[in-house]
Amino acid sequence: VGCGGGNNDSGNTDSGSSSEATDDAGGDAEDAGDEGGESGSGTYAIVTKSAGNPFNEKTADGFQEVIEAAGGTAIVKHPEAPTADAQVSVIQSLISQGVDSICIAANDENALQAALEEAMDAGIKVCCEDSKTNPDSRQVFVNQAGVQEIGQALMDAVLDISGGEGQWAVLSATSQAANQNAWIDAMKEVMESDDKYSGLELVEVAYGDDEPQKSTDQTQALLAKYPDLKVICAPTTVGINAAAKVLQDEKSSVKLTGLGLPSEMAEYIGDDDDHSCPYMYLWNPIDLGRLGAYTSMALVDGTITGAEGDKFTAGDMGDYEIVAADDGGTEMILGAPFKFDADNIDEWKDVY
Amino acid sequence: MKENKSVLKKITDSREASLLIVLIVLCIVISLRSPSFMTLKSISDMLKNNAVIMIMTLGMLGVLLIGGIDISIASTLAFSGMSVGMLMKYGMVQNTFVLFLIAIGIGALCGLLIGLIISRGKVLPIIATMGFMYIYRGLAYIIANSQWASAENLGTFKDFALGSVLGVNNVIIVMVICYIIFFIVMKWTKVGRMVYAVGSNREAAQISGINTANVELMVYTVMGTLSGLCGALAVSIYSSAQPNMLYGREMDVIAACVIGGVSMTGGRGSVAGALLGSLILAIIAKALPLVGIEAIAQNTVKGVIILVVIVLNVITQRVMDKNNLKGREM
Amino acid sequence: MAGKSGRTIANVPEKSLKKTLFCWEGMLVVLFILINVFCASISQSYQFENVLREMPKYLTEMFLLFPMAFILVLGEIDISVGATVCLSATMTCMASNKGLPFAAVILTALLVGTICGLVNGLILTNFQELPPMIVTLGTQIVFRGIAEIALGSGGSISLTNADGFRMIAGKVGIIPYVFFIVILMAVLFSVVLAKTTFGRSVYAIGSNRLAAYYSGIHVQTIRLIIYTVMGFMAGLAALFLTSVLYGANTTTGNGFEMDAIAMAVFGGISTSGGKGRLLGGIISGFTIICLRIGLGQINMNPQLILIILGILLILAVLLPNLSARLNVKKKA
Amino acid sequence: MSDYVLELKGITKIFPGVKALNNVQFQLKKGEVHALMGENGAGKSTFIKVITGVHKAEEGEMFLDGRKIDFKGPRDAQAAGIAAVYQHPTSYPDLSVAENIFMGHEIIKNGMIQWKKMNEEATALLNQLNADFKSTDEMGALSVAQQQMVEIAKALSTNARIIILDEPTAALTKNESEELYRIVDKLRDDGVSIIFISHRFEDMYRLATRVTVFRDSQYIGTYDVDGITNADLIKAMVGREIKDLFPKPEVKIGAEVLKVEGLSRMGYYKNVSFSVHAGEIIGLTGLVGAGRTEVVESICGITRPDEGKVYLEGKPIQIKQPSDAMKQGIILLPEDRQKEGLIMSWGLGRNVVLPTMGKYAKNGFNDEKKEREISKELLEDVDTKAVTIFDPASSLSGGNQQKVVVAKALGQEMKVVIMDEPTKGVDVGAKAEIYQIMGDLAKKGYAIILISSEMPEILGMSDRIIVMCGGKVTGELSRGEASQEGILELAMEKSK
Ligand SMILES: Nc1ncnc2c1ncn2[C@@H]1O[C@H](COP(=O)(O)OP(=O)(O)OP(=O)(O)O)[C@@H](O)[C@H]1O
Ligand SMILES: Nc1ncnc2c1ncn2[C@@H]1O[C@H](COP(=O)(O)OP(=O)(O)OP(=O)(O)O)[C@@H](O)[C@H]1O
Ligand SMILES: [Mg+2]
Ligand SMILES: [Mg+2]
Repeated sequence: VGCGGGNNDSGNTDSGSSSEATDDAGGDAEDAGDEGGESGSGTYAIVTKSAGNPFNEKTADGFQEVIEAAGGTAIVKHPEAPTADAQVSVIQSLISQGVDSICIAANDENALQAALEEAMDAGIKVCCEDSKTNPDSRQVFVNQAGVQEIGQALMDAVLDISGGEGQWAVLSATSQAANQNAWIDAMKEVMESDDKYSGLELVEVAYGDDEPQKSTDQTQALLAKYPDLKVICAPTTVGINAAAKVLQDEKSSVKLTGLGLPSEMAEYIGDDDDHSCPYMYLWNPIDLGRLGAYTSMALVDGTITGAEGDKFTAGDMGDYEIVAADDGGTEMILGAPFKFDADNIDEWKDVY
Repeated sequence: MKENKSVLKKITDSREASLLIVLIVLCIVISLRSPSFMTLKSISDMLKNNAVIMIMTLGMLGVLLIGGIDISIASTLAFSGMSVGMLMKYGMVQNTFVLFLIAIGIGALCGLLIGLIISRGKVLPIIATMGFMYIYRGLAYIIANSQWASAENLGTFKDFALGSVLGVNNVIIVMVICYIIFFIVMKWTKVGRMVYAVGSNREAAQISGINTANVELMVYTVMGTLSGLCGALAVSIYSSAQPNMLYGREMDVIAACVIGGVSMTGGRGSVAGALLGSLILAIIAKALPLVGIEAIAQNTVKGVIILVVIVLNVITQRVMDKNNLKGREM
Repeated sequence: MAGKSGRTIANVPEKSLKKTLFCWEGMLVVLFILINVFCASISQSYQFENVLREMPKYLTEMFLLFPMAFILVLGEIDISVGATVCLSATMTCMASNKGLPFAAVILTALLVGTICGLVNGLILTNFQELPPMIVTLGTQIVFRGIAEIALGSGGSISLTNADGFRMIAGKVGIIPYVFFIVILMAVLFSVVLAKTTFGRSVYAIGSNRLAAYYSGIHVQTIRLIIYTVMGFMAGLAALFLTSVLYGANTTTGNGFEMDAIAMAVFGGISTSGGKGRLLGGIISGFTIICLRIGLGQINMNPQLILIILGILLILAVLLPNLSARLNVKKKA
Repeated sequence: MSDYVLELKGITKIFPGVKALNNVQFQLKKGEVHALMGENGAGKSTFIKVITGVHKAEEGEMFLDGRKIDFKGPRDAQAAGIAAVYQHPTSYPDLSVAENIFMGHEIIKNGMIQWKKMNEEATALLNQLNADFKSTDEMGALSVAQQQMVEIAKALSTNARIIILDEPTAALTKNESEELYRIVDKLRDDGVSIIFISHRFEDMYRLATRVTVFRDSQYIGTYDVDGITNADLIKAMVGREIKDLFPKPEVKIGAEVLKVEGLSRMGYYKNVSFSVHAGEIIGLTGLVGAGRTEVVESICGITRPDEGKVYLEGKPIQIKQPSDAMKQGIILLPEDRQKEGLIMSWGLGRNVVLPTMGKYAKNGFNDEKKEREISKELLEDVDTKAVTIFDPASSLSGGNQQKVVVAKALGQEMKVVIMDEPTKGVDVGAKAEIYQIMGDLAKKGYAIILISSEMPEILGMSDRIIVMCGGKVTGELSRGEASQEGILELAMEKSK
């Protein structure tokens, strides 16, 4: 399994370096660093955002692989619908089963609080991956990439693709999607922060509700409304896919970037005029799942408590430190977003 | 003189005509705010992007005409679309035509099963199709096995939605063909009139020798067939097959019919009405982003427009009835 | 006393044990027990305490089941309730975050729900020609749309102070308060539907609206009341849902209407009106909840659970139909 | 070769719970009009449906031109030249008249329906019947009589050799019936054999040469119409003698109870005024579509009048919906008992107490025990032919259903009872009983409005007769001065 997506990947970390990294955590940590051992024998659950989504599936795969290698039991739970309501039932069920930890990609920041508090009261360790809950309902957030870094990367991509100036637009999921909004805000901040972006004009943030049909409508509307548009940035997998298709089919001069799944976008990525998307970003979901698993295990065996400054070694992924997050909670960052372009897309499209 | 009067009366009397007026007014208002709306390309885009809903509206017309309902269509679509996507992804079938046949076949089987449960098992349509809504969607997820089929996997299949004949997109051609077939069948053939007969008075239809159970079976099978076709179309149009395709969109299809004047108790409705109803919804979807309504308010506006259109329909109907009464001599 | 021709008409209901036991409700009780035995056998965690603990989230849907049963008996349908729950939960959180006393927060939940129900009722009674399904489809989009606007960017709201909600989410021993309230409401609604003139009127309307109207039943008033109560109960559901979520978002209450309808239908309440008893709906509601909890605990694929529910739903209607047909054939 | 075009022997038909036909027989000669009579529920309609293949008989055989036949379904019967106009209209309200006529045997060329040709042929058929509507009109917008005419046109359109008419005159007035007689005569002259079901003796005398009587699902006999008497027939049908068909009691007319003044509703009726006194039976008559039903529906709050006042015992009253009317003591027994009068799936008991259940209820809870007692009493009062009060209304024959509708009105103290066509499709025996009840009510001091299109009934039962035409009251006649001719003249005022 390829795991080179994360830039933190420091190659084959030996066990020695891992005990170094966790020296402040005492005896428990020794065990944890000990490649599995007894600490891995518990039951660890991962709760995804929705079923039937390859990204979520890969995350779960990564999670499962690490847990099982450590001798633990991994439970992968998809909610029945992509809503917080449905995740509540899933969490309740996991509490009943008496799992040791829950690693969750939250469909809503706030609406899982009661359920997750109950879980933590029951002694279950809770961490989030992919999309976080509010600080009260988690111990730590395994962030796939810092908001700031994503904003920076996307903004630079827009700058680069547009050639330094011109109109650009955002095609987002729903106007309420928290992480989308955070990234868009981060992009806006980046744009203000430096003069080199002054030639760029953000004309509209459109929302395609993560529906192919609506995203298509929105893309076509953008093209119709802004004849001088140069770049569309779609930080959502469904949106970028729909937009890529529209642009490529129409052989439009407008180019695209954003966050997308390599397997979905392979057809559209390329440097020439035949392709609508020169490059885009994403992180490695498998690594995300793996880091979630290591974090879960570290939380369960007490290596970390989720407090700022805690450090631990995530198996062969290297050392991680827990830092303060913008929302007042804590998080750890998997790495910078990974760039997919014409050169590497072929090797990634079959992975996820 | 008398002729003129009757022509005028015909227009004010017909629901289709009043819908056409709504449609024209909508178009004018939108074009004023966004001139690009009325271009050929924009309309062609709109038709292509709404073809799936528009085609399924035809099937729903038949279902509603006999007083039934089918809320499983989006699931059937996802199931057939996903099947096609997976067949391509794993390279089992590559031929576009064969894939379309397979999708249509899957849809037809899905519809046939629903029809059997409803017509032979005497299960109420809303219950049966609610059950199948879960079942077919679940099957779509299961055959997907957490995979999507994406543009890359879809090879030449996705080219179907790009191709055109005489400058008209293939998808739109398929849609137009469906509409023409339905128009002819519903208006000019015995089968079509049987559907109306069953919806208008089932008992009478039975007595006059129509096998109502078979008509029911046929209608649901046709609905399923169209959903299956739309599954393949949707995959081709969006170059992507995901198990949650068109989740919840069956309601749009039903709404399109009702806006188009199709009665939910059966017997009333026409292909022209279905066309106008689904066009109105398509235009709303197309226009909301164009005319610059705040994204966050778009759903509310859409809902309000639907409510206003159906209430207006009732009010005009009432005024029309009243005028008719005035005309009656005492 | 006999008629002029001396003919007498019996008026003593024929009571038979066999009939009571073999009615749909009787079957459902058996099914309920079987499913519980089944769940307990497949999942070690399927214990009384756990089941009760997992229940509150599902119980909020039961609040919707009761008035939905009335609406189905009327021969109508309301698919806007999920959206009503969403709007009401949103407003409840907002009221709570404004620092209103908890009593006022409760009132907000109920009031918003009631207003939504009233809107449905007013449209439906003033434009009787319109099918309820399409009207409530329209209001569904609008209610959720308003919630979206209110929630604004982010689409989610969390309680800044959840004390009041923690309180109503409390328990007596291992039994959550909401359980008692559901039972109370179940009794209340069942009795009204089965025993009162109001309930009888609802059946009359659902069986033959015109005849009911000609017999002096206030058809439109009753419809208005029922839709409004539906809204009120959606508000109540929103209140308890908030106590399970400590917040609300744009997807809150998604699909609740279908769940409520499925419970009712599985309980023998026909969507064509005039048929079924709420008791059946309640037993089937608990049956479905237990099945979901049990299958959830063995971590079954959620889509598979939905497929099972879909099959059960169809079989619940299909089997009695088929056996009735066989009986007729046998008799003939 | 047999003498009979159609012959049935030993037919038995069982419905779940009822034996609708028990070993009955029937012979139809070529070119004869054969009346089929019997009480409500005797099995006439069922018999017809067995002939046309709608129902399959459990036992018995059927011969067409002496050849044994076995219809699999209605289509076979159609193909064999048998057409029927069923008792309950089998029309398609949403479709055009032409489509109704040709449903099932559309004119088709190359798989396409020939609308133009179909409309032409439909128009020709309608002209033949002197119809006053077009083949493109929507069926649902026609009056009952007009719809009946379409049904007949439908039977004609198949060029049938045997035409069966199940109570075609039930919804027709005298004039319209005359029109129908003419058509039947013509068909018979053309060699068509006709089975004619009716509860009206005049139909039989006027048309039929032979009459077959069924009673209680059994065959009683076949008689020549020549030489048969009313009394004989009634005895055959009912199994007993009915001395007085119109038992109008001598009642002292009391004070004015209901007064209607200048009532108008646009498009339906205009400036209608009349009054009813206690103990009085008012006959409200006119041609079908004269607006009678609409007037009384407005009085009872089913619809709202545009103008006019209603007074009860001298005081003006506001009635917004039927319950208001009932509170005031006015009740309407609606014309369409299946759609407006009864809940067919419910037991009789529940149906009977539906308007009054609130009265017996305690704090809103139904008192089922009391309801059962009262409904038993009421149903026995009107002598309903039922076994228990739990029998569903759908299991009763038309006449008995009508009695249940009447019973609904008896459960409470009423001042005004309005009966809209209470004897439509009701057999003689039941008719006499309904008249009896009507008389009893008048004796008790009720004011009664009887809407009817049947002359003998109006003349036999009313103290005063009000005639409507085209939505207006065209005259008022006292019992003494009324005659068939006088009424007809007023009823056709407009067309003059
Ligand atoms: N489809 C049916 N299912 C069950 N019972 C039926 C059905 N049709 C008729 N019956 C019963 O069969 C008996 C004969 O009914 P039928 O309609 O033939 O009587 P009829 O002589 O035509 O009476 P009427 O003069 O009122 O029309 C009645 O008891 C009726 O209730
Ligand atoms: N040709 C027609 N087109 C449309 N509606 C008609 C026609 N003829 C009658 N009607 C309907 O019937 C109404 C009056 O009929 P109504 O039923 O009140 O009369 P009626 O004297 O009681 O006749 P019936 O014996 O049919 O009950 C009209 O106002 C109209 O609603
Ligand atoms: Mg009959
Ligand atoms: Mg009338």
